Amino acid sequence: MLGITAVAVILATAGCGGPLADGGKPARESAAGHRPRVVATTTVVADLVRQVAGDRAEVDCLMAAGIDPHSYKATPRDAERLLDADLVVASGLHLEGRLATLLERLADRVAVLTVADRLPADRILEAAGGIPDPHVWFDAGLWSLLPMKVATALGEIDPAGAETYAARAEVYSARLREADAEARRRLAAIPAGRRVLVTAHDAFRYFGRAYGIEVVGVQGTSTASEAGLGDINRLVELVVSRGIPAVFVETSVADRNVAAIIEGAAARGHVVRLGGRLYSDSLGPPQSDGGTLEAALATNVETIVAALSDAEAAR
Amino acid sequence: MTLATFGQPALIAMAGLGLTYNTLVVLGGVAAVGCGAGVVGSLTLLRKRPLVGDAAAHATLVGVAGAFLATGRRDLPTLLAGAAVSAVAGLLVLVLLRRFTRTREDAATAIVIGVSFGLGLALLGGITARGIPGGGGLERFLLGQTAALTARDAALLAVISLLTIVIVTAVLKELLLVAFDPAFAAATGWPVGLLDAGLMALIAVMVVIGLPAAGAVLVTALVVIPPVAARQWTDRAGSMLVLAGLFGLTAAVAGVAVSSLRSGLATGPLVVLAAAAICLASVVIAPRRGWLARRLRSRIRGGDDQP
Amino acid sequence: MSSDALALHGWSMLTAATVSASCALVGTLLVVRRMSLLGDAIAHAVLPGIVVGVLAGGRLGGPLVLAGAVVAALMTVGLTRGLRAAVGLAEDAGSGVVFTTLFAAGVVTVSLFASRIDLDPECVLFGILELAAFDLVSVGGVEVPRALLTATAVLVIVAGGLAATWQLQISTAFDQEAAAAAGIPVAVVTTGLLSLTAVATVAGFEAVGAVLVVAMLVVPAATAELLVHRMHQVALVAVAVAVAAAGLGWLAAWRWNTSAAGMIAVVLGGFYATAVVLAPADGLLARLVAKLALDWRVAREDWLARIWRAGEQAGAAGASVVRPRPRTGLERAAAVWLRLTGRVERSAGRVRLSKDGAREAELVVRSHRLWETWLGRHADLPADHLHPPAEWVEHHLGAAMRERIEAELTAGEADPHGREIPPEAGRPDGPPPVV
Amino acid sequence: MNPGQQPLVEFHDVTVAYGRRPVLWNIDLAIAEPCLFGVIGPNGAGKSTLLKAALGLVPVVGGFVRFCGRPRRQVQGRVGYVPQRETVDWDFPVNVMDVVLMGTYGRLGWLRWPGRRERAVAAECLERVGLADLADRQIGRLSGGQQQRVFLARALAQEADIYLLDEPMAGVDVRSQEQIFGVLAALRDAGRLVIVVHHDLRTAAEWFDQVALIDRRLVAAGPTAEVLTADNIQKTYAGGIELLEQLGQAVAERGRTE
Repeated sequence: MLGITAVAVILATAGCGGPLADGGKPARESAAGHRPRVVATTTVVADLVRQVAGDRAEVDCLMAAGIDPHSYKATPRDAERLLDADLVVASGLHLEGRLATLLERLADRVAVLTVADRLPADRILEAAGGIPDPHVWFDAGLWSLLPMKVATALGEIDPAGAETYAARAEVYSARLREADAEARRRLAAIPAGRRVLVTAHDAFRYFGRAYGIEVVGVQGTSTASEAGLGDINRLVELVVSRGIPAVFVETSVADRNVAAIIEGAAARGHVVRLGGRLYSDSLGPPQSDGGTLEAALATNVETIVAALSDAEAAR
Repeated sequence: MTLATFGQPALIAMAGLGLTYNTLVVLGGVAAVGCGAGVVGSLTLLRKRPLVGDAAAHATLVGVAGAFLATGRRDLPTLLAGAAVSAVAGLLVLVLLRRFTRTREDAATAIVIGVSFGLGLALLGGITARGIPGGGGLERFLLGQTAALTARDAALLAVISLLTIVIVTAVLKELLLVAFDPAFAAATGWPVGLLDAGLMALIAVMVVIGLPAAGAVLVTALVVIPPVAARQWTDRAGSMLVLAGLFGLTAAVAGVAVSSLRSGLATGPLVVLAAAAICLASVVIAPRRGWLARRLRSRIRGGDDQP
Repeated sequence: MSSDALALHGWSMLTAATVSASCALVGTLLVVRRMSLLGDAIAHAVLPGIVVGVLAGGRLGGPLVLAGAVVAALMTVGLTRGLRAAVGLAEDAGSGVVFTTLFAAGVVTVSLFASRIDLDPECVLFGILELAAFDLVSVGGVEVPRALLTATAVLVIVAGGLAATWQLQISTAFDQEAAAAAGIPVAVVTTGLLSLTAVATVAGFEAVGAVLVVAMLVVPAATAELLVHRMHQVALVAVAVAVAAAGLGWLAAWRWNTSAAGMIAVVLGGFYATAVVLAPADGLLARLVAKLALDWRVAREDWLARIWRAGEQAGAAGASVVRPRPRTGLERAAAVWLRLTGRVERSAGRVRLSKDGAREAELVVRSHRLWETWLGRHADLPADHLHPPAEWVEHHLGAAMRERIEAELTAGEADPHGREIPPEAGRPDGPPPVV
Repeated sequence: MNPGQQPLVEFHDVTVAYGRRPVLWNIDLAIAEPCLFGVIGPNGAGKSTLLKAALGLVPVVGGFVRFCGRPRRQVQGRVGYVPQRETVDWDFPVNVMDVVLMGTYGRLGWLRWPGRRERAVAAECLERVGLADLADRQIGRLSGGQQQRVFLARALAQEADIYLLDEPMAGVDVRSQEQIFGVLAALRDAGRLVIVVHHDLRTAAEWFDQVALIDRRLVAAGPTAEVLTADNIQKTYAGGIELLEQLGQAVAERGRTE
C-alpha cells in the first residue's frame, strides 16, 4: 500500500505541470504576447492596479470579493500565484496579517510594491497602541497619490509601457481627486450633529478624517480579536446618548456585533436603523455597485448620506 | 423581538443596577449555556469520557462550513443546525471506531478531533479561496462572539439549555446507573448502548449551543471545568449536577461582569477563566476532597491518605 | 510551471513531510501509552507561551517563541499531573481543565495586548505552511525555507532522542510497573518523551496549526497499528504514512485550491479509513472475506461429509437410505461447485465421491467423531448433546489437533455412537459405497 | 413460579467466544430446584464468563440459556446480579443507600424515582447485610467487605427469584464472608436459587448444596458431595485445559487466515 502511495506521490508531482498550465489561468507566454503578470493582495489594491495598467497587464487578485483580509489564509495555489508574478502589489501596514511579513521576504525574488508604505508618513493614522491604521483607501484624496507609484512600479517590469502607465495614472489620479471632492460635497449635506459613523470594525478612520465624520468601530482596526461586552456597551451608550439614527455593517465582516448594538439601543428606547452595508476591507464583485474603489466610495457615501440625513429615522 | 416589549420597569431596574440591556442578554444566554453544559458535562465526567465534548466541538466546524455551502445562509440557527449534524456525526464515528477497530479510545477521540477539524478547515479554505459571497466571518465561530448575542440568540440558547436539563433530569436515574455500573445496568435490562448514545447526543447539542457563547475551543471548558469543580464539594451525584450547573452559571455571570467593565476584554475566555478560578479554589479548599484537607489528614494520620 | 513554483511545491511538501515525520515518531509512543489526547492539550495550551514569547520581543518561528511554547506545553503536562496528585483527578479530565484554561488565558492576553503585538489567537490554530517557501535563508549557498530548517532540526532532535532511548521507551510503554521494577527510570523516560512531544508539536503548529498537529501525532500511528504489530515497524510505517499524507495533502490542496493543512489532515483521515477497511489481518474487508471463506469451506465440507455418511449408512443398511439434499443456498452452491470440480460424481441419479472428495470428507468425519469422543470423556454432556458442538468443531481441527486428541484416546476406539473413527491416513478399503 | 416444571436455569450447549476465540465450550447444565449452587474452577476457567453469558453481557455463539424455560429478556426482573467488586469506580459520588436503591430501578422502569416503598425495601436489605448504620456513607469510604455487602444488598433489593453472584467472597474478610454466606443461605431457605462463582475449593464443600466444576468445559455438576471427588477435582484443575486452549487458538487462527 505504501509503495502505491509513493508512486502516486511521484506521479502526481510529475504531473503538476499539466493541470497547472491549462488550469484556470493562462500561462505567462500565452495569447496576448508578454503581458506582465501582477498579483494584488486585496480587491482594493487590485482595482488600483487595474485602473493604472488597463489592458497592458494581467491583474490577478489574491483575495476574492467579500473576504476579510485580516483573516485571509493562503492556499498552495495562492502561493504559486505570488511566486509566478512579475509584480506583487500589497496594501501594507499589516492589513494582510502574516502574509505581509512574508511578502517582505518575497521581495528578494519578485518585485513587491506595498502601496501604503509609499504614502507620506505624516498622513498615516495611528490606531490604539501606536500601530498604524491600514485602511487608507477611502480617503480618495490620499489614495490619489498612489496611481503614480503604481505606474512607476509597472514601468520597471514593463519599460515599454511606462508612458502608457504614467498617462493612465495621471487620469486616474484626477478622477480620484474629483471623487474626493464629490464625496466631501455630498457628505456635507448631513447635519453636523449626526455625522457619526458606527461600524463593525474601525475601517473608516481615514474616511472620517477626510470628510469630517466621526468614526466609531465595535472592534479595533483588526477583526482578528473578539469584541468584548465592554465594547458593545460603550457603543450602545454612544448611540443612545448622541441620538445616532443609523449604524452600518460591512460586506466582509460578520454583522452580529452590529445587530447586538441595534437591539441594545432599542431596549433603551432609541430606534437606530441598520443604515446599510458598506464596502470596507473588500470591494464588491466586478460590475456590482462596489466593483471599483470609485464606485464603492460613491455607494458608501450614498448609503451614509441616506441613512444619516433621513429625518424620519432620526426620530 | 426585543426585551423592550416586556416592559419599561424591568429595564429601569436593570439600569439602576448598572446593567445594560446587552449585558443582560449576554448574561442570560451564557448563564443558560454554562448551567446546561455543567449539568451534561457532569454526566460525561462520571461516565469517564470528559473529552467527547472536545471531539464534538471540533467536529462542528465541518457542519458550519457545510451548512453555509448547502444553504448559502449564515444566520445562527442554520449554522447551528449544521454544527449539530456534524457534531453528532463525529461522535457516531467515534462510537463506530470504538466498536469495530482496535484503535484505543483516546486515539479514536484524537483522530475525530484532528481529521474533522482538518476537513472543516479545508472546506472553509475552499470557501474563502473561491470568494463565495457571505463566506466571510464563518471561522469566527471558532472563538465565539459572546458579546454579540442578541435576544433571539439568547432565547434560543436558553430554551435548548433548559430542554437539555429537563431531559437529563428525566433520565438521570438511568444515566447515573449506566455511568456507575454499566454491567449491572445491562444485566437488569437497561439499554446501555441507547442511553450512552443519548448522552452523546446531549453533549453534542450542548457543545453546539456553546459555540456562539464561547467558541469551539472554549466550549470544551464549559463542559469539563464546572463538573470537576463540583465533584470536589460533594459525594452525591445529584448535588454534583446541581453544583456544576451553579458553577457554570456563576462563571458565566462573573466572566460577563468582568468583560463589561472595560472595553477590549473578550467575554468568552473570561467566562472560562472564571470557571477555572472556581475550579482552582475547589481543588484547594474543598472540605475532605480538597488538597488542603488531604494534606491536613495525611499530616494527622502520618502520611496515610487512604480512608 | 515555472521553476519557482516547482521549488515552492517541493519545499512546502518537504517541510510538511519533515514536520509530519517528527510528529508521527513521538505519536507512535503516545498512542501506545494512551496519551493521544496530550497532543490536543498541548496544541491549545501553548498559546499563552507564544504570547509571552512575542511580548518579550520574539517573533513567530523564532527561538524565544519556541521556548515559550515548549515551556507552556510542559506546564500543561505538569499541571495535569499535579491535579492528579493533589486531588486524584483522572488525567483526561485534568488535561481538559488545564488546556482550556491556558488557552483562555492566552486569548485574554492577546485581547489585552492586541494593540502591541501582531498576533491573533488563530495563529495557533492555523499554520503558514503555504507561505513557508517565501521565507528563505541561505545554507551553504542553497536557499532553504526557514521553516524547513526548524523542522529538520526538530526531526533530528526527536529521531535522535527516540533512537537513543528506544528500548527504554518501549519497555516503559509496554508495562510501566515492570519497567520500574527492572530499574528503568520511568519518570525520566516519560519526561523525555513529553519534552520531545512538546518540541515536535510546537514545530508542527508553526507549519500546519495546532489542531492539525493532533491529527499528525495520532493518525499515522493509529493507522500503522492496524497494519503492523511490532513497535519499530509501527514507527516506520507511521513515518511513511505521515510523509505520504503530507505530500498528497499538499497536492490535493493545490488541486482543489484550499487549505493545505486541512487537506493533509483529511488525507491522513483517508489513510486511516483505508487501513480500517483494508488492513490485511484486522481490516473490515479481511474479516468479511474470512467469514465468507469460512462459510464457504464449511458448506463444502458439510456437503462432502453428508454424502460420505450417507454412503457409510448405505453400506451398513444395504443401500436403502435417503439421498442427502443440500440444506442451504450456500450448500447447494457448494454441491454444484464440488460436482464441477469433480469431487462429487453423479451418474444415473446416483452420487458418489471421487477419491479426493472421499478423502476430504473422511477427515471432516474423523474430526467430528474424534471431538465427540473426547468431549464425551472430558465434559459432563449427555450423549445426545455431543453432536452439535462437534458439528461446529469439525471444521476447525487441523491435522495436529486431531493427532493430539487421538493420542488421548484408546487406540481403535469408536465414537460415543459406536461408529468407526476413520484413520488419518484414510480407510484402507476405500470410499464408502455409492448412494 | 414454575408451573411447567422447567428447570430454574438451563444452559443448553452454551459456547462463548471473545472475539473469535472460544473460552467456554459446550456448557450443558440445568438447575431444577432452589439451592445454593457453587460454580467452581481455577482462575481463567470461564466462571465469570458463564454468569455474563447467562445475563446476556457477552454474546453466546452456540446454544442458549433459559430461565424457567424462557429467554432472559422475559424474566429480567427476576434475576438478581452481583458483579465483581473491581468492575466499578468506588470513587463515584453515590452513597450506600443510592447504590442499594439501584436494585429497585428495574421494577420502577423509566421516569419514576424510588419512593417511600423502595426506600423501605432498600433499608431492609441494608439491615440484612448488616450495613444499616452506613446508609449515608460514600461508597469509597467502605472496606472491601462492606463494599461487597452493598452490592449484595443491591441485588436483594431487586427482590429476584434467582441470584447470580460473581466472586462475592474475593478479597473479603472472614467476618464479611460469613455474613454474606448467612444472607445467601437465608435466601435459599426462602426458596430462591443462588448461583455463586467461587474459586476456593475448601469453603465450597461446606457452603454449597450443589456445585458445578468448570474449566472451559463443564467437568461435573450435581450435589456437592458427589461432584467434589478427587478425580473430578483433578480433571478440573489439571486436565484437558491445554487442548482446549490450543483449540481456541486454532479456531481464532483459522478464522483469521482463511
